[in-house]
Amino acid sequence: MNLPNITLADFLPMLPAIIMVVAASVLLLSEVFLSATASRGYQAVLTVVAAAASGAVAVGLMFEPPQEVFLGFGVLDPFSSFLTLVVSVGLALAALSAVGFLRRRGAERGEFYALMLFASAGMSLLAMSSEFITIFVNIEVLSIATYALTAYLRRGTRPSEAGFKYFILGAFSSAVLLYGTALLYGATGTTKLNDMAGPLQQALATSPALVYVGAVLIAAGFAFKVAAVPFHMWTPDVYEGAPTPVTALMSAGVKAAAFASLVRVFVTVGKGMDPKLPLMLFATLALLTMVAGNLMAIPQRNVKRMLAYSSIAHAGYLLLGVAALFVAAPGEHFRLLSASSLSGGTPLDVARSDALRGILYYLLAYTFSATGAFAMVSALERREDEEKGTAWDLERFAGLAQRRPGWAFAMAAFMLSLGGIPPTVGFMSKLLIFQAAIDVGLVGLTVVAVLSSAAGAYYYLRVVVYMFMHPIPEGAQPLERNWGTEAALVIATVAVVLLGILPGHVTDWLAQAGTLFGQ
Amino acid sequence: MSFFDNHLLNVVIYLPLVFAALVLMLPASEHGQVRAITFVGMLLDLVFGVWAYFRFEPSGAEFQMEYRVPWFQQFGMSYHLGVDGLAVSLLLLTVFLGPLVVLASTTYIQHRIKEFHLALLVLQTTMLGALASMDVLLFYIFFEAMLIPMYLMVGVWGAEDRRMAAVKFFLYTLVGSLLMLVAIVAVYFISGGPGVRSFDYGTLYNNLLAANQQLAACASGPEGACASLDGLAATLHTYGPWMFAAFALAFAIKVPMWPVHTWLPDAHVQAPVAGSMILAGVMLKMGTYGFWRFAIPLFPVAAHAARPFLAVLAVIGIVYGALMCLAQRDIKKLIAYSSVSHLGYCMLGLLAVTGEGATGSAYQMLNHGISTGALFLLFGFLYERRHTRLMSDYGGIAKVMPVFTAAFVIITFSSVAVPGTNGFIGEFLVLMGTFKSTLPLGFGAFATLGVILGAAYMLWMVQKVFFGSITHRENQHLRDMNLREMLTTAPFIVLVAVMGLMPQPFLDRIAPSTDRYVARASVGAPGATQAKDDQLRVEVMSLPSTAAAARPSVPAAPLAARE
Amino acid sequence: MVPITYYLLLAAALFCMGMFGVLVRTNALVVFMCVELMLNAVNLTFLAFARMHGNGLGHVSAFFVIAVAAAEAAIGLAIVIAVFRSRGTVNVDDIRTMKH
Amino acid sequence: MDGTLVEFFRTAPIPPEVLSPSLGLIILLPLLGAFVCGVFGKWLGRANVHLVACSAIAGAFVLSLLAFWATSDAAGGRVVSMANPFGLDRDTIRYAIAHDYGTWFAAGDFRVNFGLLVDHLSGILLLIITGVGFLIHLYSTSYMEHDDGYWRFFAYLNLFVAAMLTLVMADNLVLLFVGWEGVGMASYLLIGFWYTDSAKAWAGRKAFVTNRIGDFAFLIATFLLILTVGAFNRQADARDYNAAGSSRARYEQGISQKGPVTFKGLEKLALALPQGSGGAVSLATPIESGPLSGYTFGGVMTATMLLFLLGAAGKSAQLPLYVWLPDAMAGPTPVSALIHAATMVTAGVYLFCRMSSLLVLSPTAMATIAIVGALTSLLAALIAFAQDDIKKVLAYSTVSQLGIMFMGVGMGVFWAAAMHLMTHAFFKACLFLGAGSVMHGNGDETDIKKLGGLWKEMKWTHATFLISTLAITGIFPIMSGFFSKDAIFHGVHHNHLHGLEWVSTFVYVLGLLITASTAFYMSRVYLLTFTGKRSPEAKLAHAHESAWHMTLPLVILAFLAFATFVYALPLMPRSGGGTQPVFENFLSPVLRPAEAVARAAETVKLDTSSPSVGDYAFAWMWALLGGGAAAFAYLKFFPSRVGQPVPAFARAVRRTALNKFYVDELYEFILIRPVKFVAFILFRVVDALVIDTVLVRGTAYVTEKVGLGLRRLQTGDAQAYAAIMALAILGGAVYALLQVLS
Repeated sequence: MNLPNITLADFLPMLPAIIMVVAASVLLLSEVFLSATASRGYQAVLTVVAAAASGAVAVGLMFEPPQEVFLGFGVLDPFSSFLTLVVSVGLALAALSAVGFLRRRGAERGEFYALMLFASAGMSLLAMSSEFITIFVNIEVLSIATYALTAYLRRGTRPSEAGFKYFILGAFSSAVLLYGTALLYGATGTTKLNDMAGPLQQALATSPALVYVGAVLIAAGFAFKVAAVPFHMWTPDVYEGAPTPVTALMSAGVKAAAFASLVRVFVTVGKGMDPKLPLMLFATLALLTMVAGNLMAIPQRNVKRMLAYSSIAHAGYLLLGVAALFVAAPGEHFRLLSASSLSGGTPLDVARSDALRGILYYLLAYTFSATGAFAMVSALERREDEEKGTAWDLERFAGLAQRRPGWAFAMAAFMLSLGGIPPTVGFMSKLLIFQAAIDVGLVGLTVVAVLSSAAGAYYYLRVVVYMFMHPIPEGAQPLERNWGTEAALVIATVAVVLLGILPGHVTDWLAQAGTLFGQ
Repeated sequence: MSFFDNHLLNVVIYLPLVFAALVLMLPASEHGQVRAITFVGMLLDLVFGVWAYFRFEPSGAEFQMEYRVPWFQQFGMSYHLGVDGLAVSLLLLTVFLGPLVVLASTTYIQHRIKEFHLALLVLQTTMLGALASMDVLLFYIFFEAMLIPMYLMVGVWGAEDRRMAAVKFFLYTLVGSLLMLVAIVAVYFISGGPGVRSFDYGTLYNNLLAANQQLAACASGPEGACASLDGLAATLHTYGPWMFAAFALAFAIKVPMWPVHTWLPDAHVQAPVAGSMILAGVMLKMGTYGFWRFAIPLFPVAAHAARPFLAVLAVIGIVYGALMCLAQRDIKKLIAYSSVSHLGYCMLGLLAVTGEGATGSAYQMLNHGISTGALFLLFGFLYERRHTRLMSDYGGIAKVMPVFTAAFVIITFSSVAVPGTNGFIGEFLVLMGTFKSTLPLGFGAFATLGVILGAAYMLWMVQKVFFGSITHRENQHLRDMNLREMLTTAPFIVLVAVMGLMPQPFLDRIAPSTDRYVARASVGAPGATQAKDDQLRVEVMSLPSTAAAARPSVPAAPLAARE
Repeated sequence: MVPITYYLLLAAALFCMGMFGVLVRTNALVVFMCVELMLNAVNLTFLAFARMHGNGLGHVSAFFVIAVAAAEAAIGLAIVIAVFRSRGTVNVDDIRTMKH
Repeated sequence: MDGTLVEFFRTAPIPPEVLSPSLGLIILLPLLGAFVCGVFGKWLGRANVHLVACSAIAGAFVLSLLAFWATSDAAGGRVVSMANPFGLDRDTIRYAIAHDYGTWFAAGDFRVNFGLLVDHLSGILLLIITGVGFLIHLYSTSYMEHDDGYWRFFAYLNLFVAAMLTLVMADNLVLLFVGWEGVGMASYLLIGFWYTDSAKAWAGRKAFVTNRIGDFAFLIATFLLILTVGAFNRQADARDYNAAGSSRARYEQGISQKGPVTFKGLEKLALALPQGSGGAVSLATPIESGPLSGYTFGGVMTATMLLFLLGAAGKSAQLPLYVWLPDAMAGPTPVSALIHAATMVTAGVYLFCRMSSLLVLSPTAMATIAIVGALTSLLAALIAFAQDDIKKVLAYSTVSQLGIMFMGVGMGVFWAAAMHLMTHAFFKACLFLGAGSVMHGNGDETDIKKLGGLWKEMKWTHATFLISTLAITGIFPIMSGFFSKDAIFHGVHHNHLHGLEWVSTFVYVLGLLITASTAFYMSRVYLLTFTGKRSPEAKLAHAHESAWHMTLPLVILAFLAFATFVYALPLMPRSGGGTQPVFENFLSPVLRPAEAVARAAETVKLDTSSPSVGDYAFAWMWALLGGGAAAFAYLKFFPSRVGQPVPAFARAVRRTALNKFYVDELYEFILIRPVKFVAFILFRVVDALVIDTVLVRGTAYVTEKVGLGLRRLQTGDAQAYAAIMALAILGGAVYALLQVLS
């Protein structure tokens, strides 16, 4: 029986994940020796340091040539490394915003950060995985951690309810995903993405139904993780019920990792099959998600919930980019869902790599904007109001500009960025996605996208209106400051503005990362 | 010196931002200092702006004081500044209004003074940037960013109904410009394959030029002659109208043209005096400027096809706006609707596509900035004293505020285009251009009706506000303008006279851009005398590096897919 | 010998049953068990195909699925307990305070 | 006459070439005065303001005198002359001085220059404006002595004079338009001078807006002319230019130097258009290209002239736009005298004299002008019958007199019209100032019914008023008014418009009626005001004569009103043999092109005969008739019937006339109300409801409602969520299978 030769080199790519796991274990172990009253300031610091370290490593790895690791169960390429970077950013910001959050609730425990780290490790690995079982396992790693995080706060009915919904539906969807995997395995006889292309072609001839249904099921499984309409319905409830820092991590990291895996799977698998199917799948999902997400966010007065819907809407824009990956040949006439001949004669591979860049940049942009926004929310909410559900009411933002100009400015920056208004990173990233979509000729979808984002601007602006144009409500409790939150805000704001004006090196990395699926 | 050769425009644009940083460092309680610093900043900016205006050589290249560096290259963008005659004139107008706006707000703005001045300075930067940017996306970025400070200005320091007005203003403008964004990106892609295309105005225009000419040729040809087109021309034939529509909508909302004008009255009425002044003075011009610079030259054929329609809208705007004024009770609303009417003249002059019309339109942009800006300024003074906008609450003001009345009446005459004031030159040229143009005579005739209605409503308002006997006790002891207010008003009155009696220096700078605009717009007009390509093409500096245009990213070797 | 299609159909049927269970049962625990049922249907499919292809991947997968299912069960039961703590019932229909 | 005297008059004290560069000063002085009075007047104090204002006008007068003198300069037998920029080298403009201050504005291939031109026509007007203007300033120093707004008043007055001077000295249409609107603006300010009385302010606005209607037509006409010039340049050939004494090269050079709307250039156009030249372009030629393509040159010219008529009707208070003038009497009386009698209102007549050469190209337009003038004149006269406000009567008589001038212009008797313009300036100014003096002396009483018997108390005023009355009525023939008016009627009678011969007779008959009625109502005013015994309900028991500042101008004006009749006497040799009136001869340099065009185009048959004694007698008879009737009515008839009831029909007629035949009401009803109503409806329905509420807010509303609807799907029930997911998966699977099957 010959053992597969796994060398140390195979572990190098996992370094970011390893760092996170080690840090998590340290936290768990150290927690054991702490008295209930001991100061736990170090935990957040450790988490942030770990995140920073893994982020740095990821940046380093970004310049490694693409290579298979673990016999092709994983892949190290700029794409995955960039995703790891995104995840570590999300993790760091979420951890920072957790400091004050937990302290106010007296719920500082090592597990919390440990779970965050585990989840992030799972995400980083998911981005690398290129084999279905690995993908499934990593999805579960990050999911299980986040289930636990969601229900972390034991006080009140909301966390447990959110946890329950998330868990049931999550398990349900991963079962669906798994079933799809099984079908594909049945059609091809392998679960490694890179080996699949060839067998798929034969399978399409012999048993196409397996392939197609399998693909649909897998797509559904991912659609749940990225909260695409109509698989989005858990999102508002879970986002609302989960502790805000966790929500931040979910909206940023989970989404990013899921998208990474989704793209990796379908681009590789898609090589085998007729691209029409994935195009239609993702175009439809994108359309529904953009429109519904924005429309449903409009009536929300609960900012946290509004942000949940907005994260759905953003998934829609990302899906637009994904759909752009599967345009084979532009059609003659203008269609809503498929491509029209407006494309600029760019070679499709170039266009696709542009689309990938767009997606990646968008993920980074969204991570900064969303985690920043959630950090803001967590800084403003008070536990007493949670049961009443008023903890996140727009009123909490009224007059913020007079009470804490800095915070108001930061929040305004996040809102504008989420709304895609220049000169913020939100605009740049939207621009890149739209650019890619138009390049391949998805003009109809893009028009829908811009119109719905105009509708989106309405509810983002409403927050700004409350912060800047409403008077301070009487009897407003003082807002205590907290180094973690403020650090998170500063980092996020600087990034949002800076990346909006000077994309700088990031775009060069993207130029690398985006070329992964060149053809 | 050599520094200013390259960076003069940068200085003009970012000086307000620098001062914004200074203001940011001041404690919010230091109102006096905040105001002083802002004022100094604006003044300094005015100095540099004037310098730029005089550096501009009417006989020189089309775009001058250019500055271009690579920026966000993989996506075909570069940081490219430059001004032509029109841009530099509007730039002058903007920096001219700057300090006056600060002065006008010294007593009007009483709360959150620091934030206000920050907004003011940032707004200045964005407007100047939009005027000077030569990269379409850069323009778009400034064009959008402009909304934010103005939105805050209306929404925070506005009147009772300010939030509604602010949001309405923002969304209204946003919808249009987002569609334009799609069109911009689309035109960027069709303008050429990877490597040759770029968002730079020059590249974009030159890439489209040949196709536009083909298209124009076949459009004037027999029925279905355009079916045989191929390549870029065919794409333009199919999608050009849509792209033009997107551009036109965005700018028409900004102008605003009838029927997408309804954000303007609300915004104007609710905005503080500074907001109204800037909105009327500069921001509306962004719309006409956009038509002049982007919408019409890039899609001459579609523009030519849409010309009658747009011209009708413009004329409707002129007459309709004037009629609206007759139905107003609210003074600010009246002035706002008068803007609709005046901007109608600008649009008509543009669409006439004659030297006179375009020049008149450009000049009318400046005039409107000055006369309407001054009207809002003066009414602001009145509003500070009485806090009401209804004509019926005034009456007989002339008795207690003679100097104010004199100033207001002078500006009124400028606004109704009495010869000898700046307004006359613009309106006369626009109307003559319209008559000379290929538009039917009726357009000119109807537009000229505005001359009558303009006098009717402005004098009606003056009558109601200033003349007659004092009907309200509150008005009996209004104090006349103080020194500060006079100093703020004086520049406007001086300019009214100067621009009315000696317009030539201003026209000289506008003239070269006018000729080029007319040449480029008439590319789409079959039968019109076509200028030679070397006059049509946009000559701009190229990037120092060769990477001016979007590099196609070479796909790296994909992971071996082992079969 | 039994053709593979039967296994597959059986698995599909199981899967659908699990799915419907998830949709209709009211007791949280039962719902959770239905999810497990779906997972097992997947396992069956994997094994059937493994048999068809004659390679071990299917078996490996099945093992992984079982392992992960155990982990899920742990966390899931914990959550259900938390729910029960907070509201004294595990009836799915009652767990709907957050909506719209 | 003595040769040396002639020599003296023919040598300008300041030679033309020296003077012409400073023509601008004539405008600048009053402008400066206006600026000083307006800005510093408050601090300067009354006396200084008077000094500044009057000396500004005086200076302007002196300069005008010199300029006028220079225009007739023939030192050393060499008549003053200058090269015509539009003509060939030998083609010179004689009896005129001009100076071009360079470009005002230029765009495309259009340009306008600050070009000033003084020839005999504008020279006369310069003298009238500055001369009468000075007298009225002098008069005002006393008339406004009790008003605190004196500095504003004199600022406005100076401003007006400056604008009026611009109007007459402009050598192109656009610059003329500056003055044209400038005077309108000044009159707006002056009519509303006492703005605290909102009725007066409204009158000012009414005047301005009504004038704007005219200006609207004026602008369009200007544009049409510009287009015509362009079309002409495109189509004309050498012969056309030759006929105009020019060449393409010179003509285009002239246009590029001085712009298309210069009067000299238009004159050339007029000379080239008649058929006689045999060139490519004539009145009947259709325009080939450009916006006007399809219309003939003649047609365009007619349209242009009719539009100018509307413009002139606005400024000169003719039908249908005369309504503002009576209300304009709200202004101080000196203003009425200067603006609404002597100068501004005659701008229309000046305009047509200035463009006579173009006007004679279109008989239709001329006929229209003549008829409009005649009708206006008659209507105004009838209204004047019943007015009791002395200023109102004078206002309507002004309208009527302007109508007479228009008749003259319309029938091609430009010189007579110009002369009547001048004489009218004198006697009407005198009448107004007289009325002002009456009011001044009677506590601002304007109702002639409440005056009477003033001849004892206000001797000077009475005497001058009498003279001017005689002058305007022509009851006593040896008066300027009689001659100038009769010159017009004579011309009207004997000139014939091609194809419209009936017009001359028609207009002539109306003219006789007008003569009679003028005589009637003017005599009425005079009799009621000055003769008889003082009315019981007079404000003051005893009127007092005004100060010398006021009487002196009266005397001078009265003298002029009498003396200027000499200009109408046929003393000068006519070029074609025979004699011609002095004034005609004097204006001939200006009007000769018109005659040439008329001759070439055969549109008007200009008659050169001078009226015989018989004609004079006939005209006189009509005047006497009117005067006699008035005398009988107001000396005998009414006094005898005091207290007896007035017959119903008489009262009805009187009421109608008193209410100006309800014309204002008519306008209110058919014009102003509808516009306001439409504006209101558009605002409420289209703007507020349809666009803003339905479309704009509607979109937002619908969006939000849809959002709310979708939100309802979010039931919070995990199983529902799962169900939806399941359905979606099912749908996807089905789609996939369909793909497989297809």
